[in-house]
Amino acid sequence: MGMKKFINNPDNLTAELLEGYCSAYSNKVQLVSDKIVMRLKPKDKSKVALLTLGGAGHEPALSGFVGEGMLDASVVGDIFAAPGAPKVIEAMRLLKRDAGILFVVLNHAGDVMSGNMAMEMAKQEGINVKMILTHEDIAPGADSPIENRRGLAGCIPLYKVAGAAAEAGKSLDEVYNIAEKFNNNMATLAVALKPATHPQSGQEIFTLAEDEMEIGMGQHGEAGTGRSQMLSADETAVKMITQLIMAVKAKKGDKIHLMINGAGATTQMEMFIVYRAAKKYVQGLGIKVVHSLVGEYLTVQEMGGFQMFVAKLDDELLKLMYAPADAPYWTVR
Amino acid sequence: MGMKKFINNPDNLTAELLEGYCSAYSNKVQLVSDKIVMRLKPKDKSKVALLTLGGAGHEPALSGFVGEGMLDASVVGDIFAAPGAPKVIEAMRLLKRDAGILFVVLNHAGDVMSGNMAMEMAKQEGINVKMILTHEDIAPGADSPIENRRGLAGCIPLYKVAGAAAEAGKSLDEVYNIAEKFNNNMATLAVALKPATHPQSGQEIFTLAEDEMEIGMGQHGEAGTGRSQMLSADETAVKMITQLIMAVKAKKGDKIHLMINGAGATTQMEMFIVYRAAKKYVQGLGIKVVHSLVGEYLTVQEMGGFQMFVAKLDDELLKLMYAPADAPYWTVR
Amino acid sequence: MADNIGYEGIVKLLKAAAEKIKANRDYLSKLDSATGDGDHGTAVFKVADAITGTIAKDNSKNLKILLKDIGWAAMSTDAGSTSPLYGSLFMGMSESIADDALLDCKAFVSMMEAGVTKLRKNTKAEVGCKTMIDTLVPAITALRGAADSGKSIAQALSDGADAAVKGAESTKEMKATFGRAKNIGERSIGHIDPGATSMSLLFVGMKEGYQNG
Amino acid sequence: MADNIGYEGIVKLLKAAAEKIKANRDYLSKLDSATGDGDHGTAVFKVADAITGTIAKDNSKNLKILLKDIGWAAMSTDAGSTSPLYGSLFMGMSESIADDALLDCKAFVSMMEAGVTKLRKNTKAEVGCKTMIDTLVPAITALRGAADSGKSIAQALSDGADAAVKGAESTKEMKATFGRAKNIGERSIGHIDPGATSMSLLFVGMKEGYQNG
Ligand SMILES: Nc1ncnc2c1ncn2[C@@H]1O[C@H](COP(=O)(O)OP(=O)(O)O)[C@@H](O)[C@H]1O
Ligand SMILES: Nc1ncnc2c1ncn2[C@@H]1O[C@H](COP(=O)(O)OP(=O)(O)O)[C@@H](O)[C@H]1O
Ligand SMILES: [Mg+2]
Ligand SMILES: [Mg+2]
Ligand SMILES: [Mg+2]
Ligand SMILES: [Mg+2]
Repeated sequence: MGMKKFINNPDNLTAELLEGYCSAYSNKVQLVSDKIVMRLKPKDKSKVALLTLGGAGHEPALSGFVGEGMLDASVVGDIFAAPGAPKVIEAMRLLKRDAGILFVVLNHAGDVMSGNMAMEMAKQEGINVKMILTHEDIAPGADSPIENRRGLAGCIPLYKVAGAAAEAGKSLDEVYNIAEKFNNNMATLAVALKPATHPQSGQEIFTLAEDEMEIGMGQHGEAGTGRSQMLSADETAVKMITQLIMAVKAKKGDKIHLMINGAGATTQMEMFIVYRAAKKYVQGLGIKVVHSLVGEYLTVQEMGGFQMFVAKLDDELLKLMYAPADAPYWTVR
Repeated sequence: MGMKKFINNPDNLTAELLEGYCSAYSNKVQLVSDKIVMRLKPKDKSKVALLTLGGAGHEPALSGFVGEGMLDASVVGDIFAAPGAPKVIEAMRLLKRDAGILFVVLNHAGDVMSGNMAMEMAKQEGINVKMILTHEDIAPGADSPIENRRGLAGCIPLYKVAGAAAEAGKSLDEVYNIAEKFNNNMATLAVALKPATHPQSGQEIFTLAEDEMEIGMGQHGEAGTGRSQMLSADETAVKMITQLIMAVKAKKGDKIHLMINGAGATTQMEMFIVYRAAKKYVQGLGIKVVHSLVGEYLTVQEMGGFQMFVAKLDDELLKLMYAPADAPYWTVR
Repeated sequence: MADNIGYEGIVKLLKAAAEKIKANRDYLSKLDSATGDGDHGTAVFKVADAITGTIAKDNSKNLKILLKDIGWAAMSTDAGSTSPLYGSLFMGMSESIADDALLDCKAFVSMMEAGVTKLRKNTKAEVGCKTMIDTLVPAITALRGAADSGKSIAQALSDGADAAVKGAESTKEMKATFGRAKNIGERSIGHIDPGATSMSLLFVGMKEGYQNG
Repeated sequence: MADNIGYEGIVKLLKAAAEKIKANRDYLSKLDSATGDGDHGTAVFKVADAITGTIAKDNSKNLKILLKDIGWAAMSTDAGSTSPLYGSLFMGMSESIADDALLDCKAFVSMMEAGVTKLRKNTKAEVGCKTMIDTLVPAITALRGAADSGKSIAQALSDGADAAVKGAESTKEMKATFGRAKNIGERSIGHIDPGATSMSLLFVGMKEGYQNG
């Protein structure tokens, strides 16, 4: 096995990772029932709770965003693999409240199946929960049916606005509507340069030639159809931002959030260079970048590449984006 | 050139990176005179200012930590290369105040030379500034003379405690003494698995065999003398933490800060697994981990590996560590 | 001798099927590397482990309960698409039978059908979409045909396994329209679907378990 | 013809030296890859660029000012250890001469000595530490020897260049005790020091600039 990683028994990866994470940030989060990461100090039961689910191996996502003003809990599966419905319903029971739960699911087959099953069980048990599906990948085309569009890093700023709305005491319908507004005005495009190694199988999750890159790569190295020769940072940025701006239909005078999310091995230096070019392009259209993030939020192990994310923001969303938060990997004073 | 990175003209790397960084976080930092990153809202002149210098290519370090409660400014050189004294003295002039400036320099030949020259000029100009040198690398041995011990990621938590002390209105001598206390009770050890590519020369900055790792690697791939076969995460962690605990002479009942700083390509998953093992070992000695950080703070492009950092904390330092901060890459509520 | 199968018989089938799947872990992950994310072997291994683990610690000796517990355990494996799909197969089987079920060939086939029906509630995939449905539909059709023409359980399992294997092979020429493989579109053609393959191993394992039992 | 050198002459020497260094950019980085961080070529290229750039835009026609400006520009290149070391060499040269300097061989050598003295204020490195000091010390000694024995500036530059080259080569067998190369200890043996090499190119370039001037 040619894999060079700091791991022990590959079967214990997720357990060890969650133990490490929750103990490193024991002032903010706690591990409940093996696979559920919860806020250390739960929010008041009168407020809507925010729940998500997803595979591990994308750190700091998703559990890195459990905390005041963001998620109340995340249910973690195995590496790149959704958790089963039983754990999800367990988390729903823990969060159960009259105010209700907003349940954020990223559009990946396994996540959606577990999510749907858990929703069915919740209904039977009388748990008040509404599900929202993120599907902002525009690689298959922005007009492509929802089931073809993956949920990528956009979930994370979505947790932020929904979490802030919940923290502000809004009702489940209100929080849902805010999240849906964000959801319907966001778009992501990923680009890959170098593969990651699956930490359990030891295999590279895709291959790219020495001079190739791929725009439209999925979250786990699922190849898309956008292979091309390596482009410069500026060319890559402009190619991606053009499509993203079209997808969210932003126009002169609009305000956007712009995020560059590193896949793992791509440096922040590169991300800033790309960010710079994308922002310049956007400003050239008379669109204002009013909130930005550059860093690793949702990674794919040590894959080389990044996701570029755009969301149109109105004043309500912008305010929620800047509202206080205290998750291990997203803190706002 | 076999390098696969999102860049444009390699000569413009630092300029583009700083433009991107300061524009992404324009609510917190600003770029002054090309290479000086300063707080957007300067702190009151009655308080001690904190200044640092260093090469680029280690993002988010060092400029990522300019902000309320941390650095007032950082002077940036080129990739892996210290800025020259002229820029440093310029920054000192900008920060000049009766309360004084604490100037943090990492022990690398170029940084120290520029730092010393700038100090000499400052003296001639009557600028009140005290220099502190970080040198916490224990690869050459914890008892090895200071000039042999490199300044690694330990500067970043040092900015935190010194910055918090300055923000609290302490005098230059007090801030200096607090920083020195931290400085004299910290230790770092780095391990490397995979080389980074120098983004200007396109060359790998070192080579390691397929099954080799190296404990004691420097910040720019300067090889040390600790090559060995790949070890498991737990073995690596225990080997490193043992030396670090000895270096800081921590004993039963002591409190420490424990940081795992990713080099670039090593995943947070791995860092959490390593953190877990190190913490377990420390706890076994009856030592308490009272503050932790796991993430990328000072990177070496896309190098695979991490730095493990330990600092003994007393109550004063612990309080400063948890004090509010608002830098782009270190925020405390 | 009455051609019936009950708790002990099903346990034998499932144990053999689980072992069959476990033995093909790496092969299945390799198939998934070509069209998906390379983890189907790991995923379905965990499901197989859930089957044998649940059998090992079952005290009920009640087929309905055993199948429900297997379904729940399979669902709990955190194995992406695989856990809900396999999990609901067993849940559906459990829900369709009585507590003290002793099944003749027709009843056995009905139980399998109920499992597949429940599994299909998770997905809109049809035959031709390059998923495990391409194995399940012909396998169940063969089982039903055998039962309706009065064949033995052994013969039905054999017919089912043959159809399952053919079904899995048929995915090779298909273009994926479901699951991760859909993302690579045309490039999925020429690769056998991993989920269809693991599902065919389940049927082959059951057949062999019955024969060797 | 008086054996003197002034503004125009020094400009000629420095231009040639800068070109020499620029032409060896990749070679110098390669040397640094073996023992350091692989950027000395880039670093010293920038210093060379600072030299030619400052010369190009100099209006003073005053050697003292020119050398000071070169020193400041070299220091401003953000090139790790190289900018302060090269920068202070020129600063030291400037500080040692008068505004309207026209230098005979001895005065020229004194100016060079002053530069080296200033450079050495940055570092405790001595001969044998595998740094640019291993080039500078023998080069300056040769210059001084030539001047003291009444040789011409041309001859002094030629002696200095020869000694510089030999000094740089001598670093090959040394174990580094300064700079980044120190970190690899014994493994530095067998590699020529990049800074010693670039410094020898400066002396060779000056010699050639004088000869061809
Ligand atoms: N929507 C779906 N409907 C039917 N089968 C599916 C669907 N999605 C995936 N599959 C099956 O699951 C298999 C992949 O399983 P696995 O690799 O464990 O899951 P994941 O895609 O989450 O990594 C596919 O080969 C396919 O047979
Ligand atoms: N402390 C020192 N004293 C003298 N020369 C030094 C010292 N440190 C480095 N050098 C010289 O600088 C050269 C390296 O320059 P360069 O690669 O540009 O700097 P850096 O080490 O900062 O990358 C070395 O080969 C050596 O000759
Ligand atoms: Mg998967
Ligand atoms: Mg350097
Ligand atoms: Mg898979
Ligand atoms: Mg160097």
